[in-house]
Amino acid sequence: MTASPPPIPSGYLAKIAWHWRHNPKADLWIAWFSIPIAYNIMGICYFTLTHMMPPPTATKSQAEVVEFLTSFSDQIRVGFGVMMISLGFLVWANGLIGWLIMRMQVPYAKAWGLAYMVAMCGGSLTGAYMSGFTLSLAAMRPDRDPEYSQLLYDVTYLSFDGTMGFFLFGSLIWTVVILTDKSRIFPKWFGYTCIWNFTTEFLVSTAMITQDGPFAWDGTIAFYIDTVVYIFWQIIYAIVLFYAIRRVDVPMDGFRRARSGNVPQAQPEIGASLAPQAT
Amino acid sequence: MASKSPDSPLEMSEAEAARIERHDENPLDGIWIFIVGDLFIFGSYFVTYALWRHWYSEEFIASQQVLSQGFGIFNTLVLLASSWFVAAAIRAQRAGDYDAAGRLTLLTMGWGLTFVVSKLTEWVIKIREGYTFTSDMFFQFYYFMTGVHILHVLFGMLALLRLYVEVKDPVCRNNDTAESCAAFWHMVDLLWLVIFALMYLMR
Amino acid sequence: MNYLFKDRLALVWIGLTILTYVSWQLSAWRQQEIQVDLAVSMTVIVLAVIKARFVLRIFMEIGHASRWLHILSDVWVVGLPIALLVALTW
Amino acid sequence: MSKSLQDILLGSVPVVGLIWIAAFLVFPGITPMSPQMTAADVASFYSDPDNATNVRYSMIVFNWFEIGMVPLYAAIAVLMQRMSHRSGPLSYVYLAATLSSACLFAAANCFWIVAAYRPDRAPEAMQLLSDLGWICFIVPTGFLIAQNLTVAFAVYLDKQVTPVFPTWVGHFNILAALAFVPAAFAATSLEGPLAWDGALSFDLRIWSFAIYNLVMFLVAWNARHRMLEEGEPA
Repeated sequence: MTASPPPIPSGYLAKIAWHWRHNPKADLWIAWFSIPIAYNIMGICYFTLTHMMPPPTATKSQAEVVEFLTSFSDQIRVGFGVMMISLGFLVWANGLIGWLIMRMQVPYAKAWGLAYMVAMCGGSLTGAYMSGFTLSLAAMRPDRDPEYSQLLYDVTYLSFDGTMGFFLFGSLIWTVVILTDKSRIFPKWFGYTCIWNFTTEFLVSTAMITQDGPFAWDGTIAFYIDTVVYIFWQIIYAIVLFYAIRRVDVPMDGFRRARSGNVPQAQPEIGASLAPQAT
Repeated sequence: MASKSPDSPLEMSEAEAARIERHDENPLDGIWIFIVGDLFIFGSYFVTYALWRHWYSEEFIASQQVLSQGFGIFNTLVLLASSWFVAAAIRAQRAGDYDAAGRLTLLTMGWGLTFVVSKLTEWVIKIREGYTFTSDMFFQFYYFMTGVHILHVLFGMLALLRLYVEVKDPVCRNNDTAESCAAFWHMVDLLWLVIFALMYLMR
Repeated sequence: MNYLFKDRLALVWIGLTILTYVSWQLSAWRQQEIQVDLAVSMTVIVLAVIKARFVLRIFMEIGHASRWLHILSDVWVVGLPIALLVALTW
Repeated sequence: MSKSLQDILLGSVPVVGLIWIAAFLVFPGITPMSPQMTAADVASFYSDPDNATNVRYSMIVFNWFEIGMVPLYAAIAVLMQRMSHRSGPLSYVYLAATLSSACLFAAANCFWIVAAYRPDRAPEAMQLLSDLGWICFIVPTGFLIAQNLTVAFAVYLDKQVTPVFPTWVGHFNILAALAFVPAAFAATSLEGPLAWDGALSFDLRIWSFAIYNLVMFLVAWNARHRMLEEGEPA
């Protein structure tokens, strides 16, 4: 098991194969790669196919809603089909982040991590699944009674905004743990940027009151500024996670110990003391 | 702790060991990135406000008359004073006069509390008069901006509390953390200066 | 409490208060005829930004932060009134 | 602890599975309602007393046992923690992913119950409720796919001398994940194999879910008992 592995080959595919077989953090990297891939697929679907982003105006009359649903029917339904699949991979991102939180030097780190995971997974349930169901249902039968079409239309965009509680708590948990963490898995400044996300989630609430203007669900403040902040934050978060995985001192179980014999900076003797359960 | 092991080559006093265990070298570093970013996010809100104000200027002007400038002036002076006090607290901390620093921080928190109370009173008066979030576009902006700002004030109060704890704790106190906390509070102040101009004074 | 008077802090505070008073008077200047007045608006905004700049430089000591953030804060101070002017005349 | 009590967690799984199958046979879902039915058809389906009764009672049973597969998933998550990346995130991811499928099943259940509760509602409303039920039932496979792929990766990365699950379980999970893909597109068509009563969206999804749970139950049972024999702490 401690046989030293071959050196990293140069070919692109060969490199991936090497990491798959020998990288001690292979499971973490698999989870990390779900972030750029799944978020990009989702973002592209949201912006080009499903018309969730940027959202159409809330002031549409029933006839206009029907017209909207009729003209984009196929796009919406195919887009949400793709979304439904890529959504599952967000769990990986949440699991990875939750797990990294558990590695922090914070009181009750494990509970914080679990809380984060549960909060964020719940968010995808209402925000992405419910809105996907209702809009694709509405687009499936545009000949439905316009009153019900409008109902589904409202449910879609309001439940899409209705995730704010989940993400609010998710980023609040993140803020608190990063700012109290002593191990510096994540840089402190990133903890503050989580406050941006937290605050913008808070501000979406105006979309539930107004139908028109900057605070409606398609408004400058409630949608555009929030989304720009969110996407900016999302990019920072992927980068920060990348470095966090590099930095994190994984507990040395059998798997990682067997593999880290090859990685130059690993220290097997420390690893051994950290893994009493490995046999 | 390696320091507590008897064969450790380093002789460490009890206090030093405690310090290493508890002290986190400036847990608030990097706050500048947050502050500058926040300035720009608020800047985008301000520009949105200006656009809508330009498009619906009659309505905005009419509603603006309803706000009492007295409250605005009072709140501005309170926050300016709080900024002054917390800046003085930092000077005291740098000079090593921790008692004075603690007192000044407490006074700053008093100013902050005054601001919160006065802001809430103003809100209650306006709501009693029938001007709510849904009244018109101006009041949407008014409640939104002041609401976001008061959220920052509350976070700022937490920062001040951290500053106070910092000052009172002889083991962990350090100037960097204190400056970070104070910087957050100054940001709350300077955002209010612009909100005051946009909401109460603009014509 | 003599720390309140160190480093010209009190002076800056008095200056800021005077600026607040001036901008208030400027706004209340023609209280009778309530109408849009771009000149007053911009003056008030510029005064507010000048105050903000004082807070940034003297109270907040943004000069202690890294150079980039320092420059960005100045960009904000100069850019905000310009952006607002553009928005108010769009 | 007595030996029979040790197996209570996993032992509950086949019981719940049988109850699910029984409820499923009672529910007219064994021949799913066609999405092409008009609103009037849907309304008359639910106002038929026989159908309404069947739907009500099977939905009550489903409601009782809708979360009943979770012990199996929890057991698999614990077994995943015995794989060679012991404390890695994959087992947490697996457990989190199971949450969503169960919740959406509950949502579908709720919509059907509401539809059968007052069948004299306006036909358009009946159709809306029925649609919502079906779409919540068929479409949300993303989390199932994530769940399967998580196990697959964990199994592939398990490089112990005697791995917890044999390698074919990894292949099997990938296969199951592929089988769930077409159901995600069930909303795209009202007829054909992709519609929610079609061969790809309905039959393939239901059967692969049933077979998946059966196989994973057997595999988990074996793995656990092998561990108990080897004297690992249970």
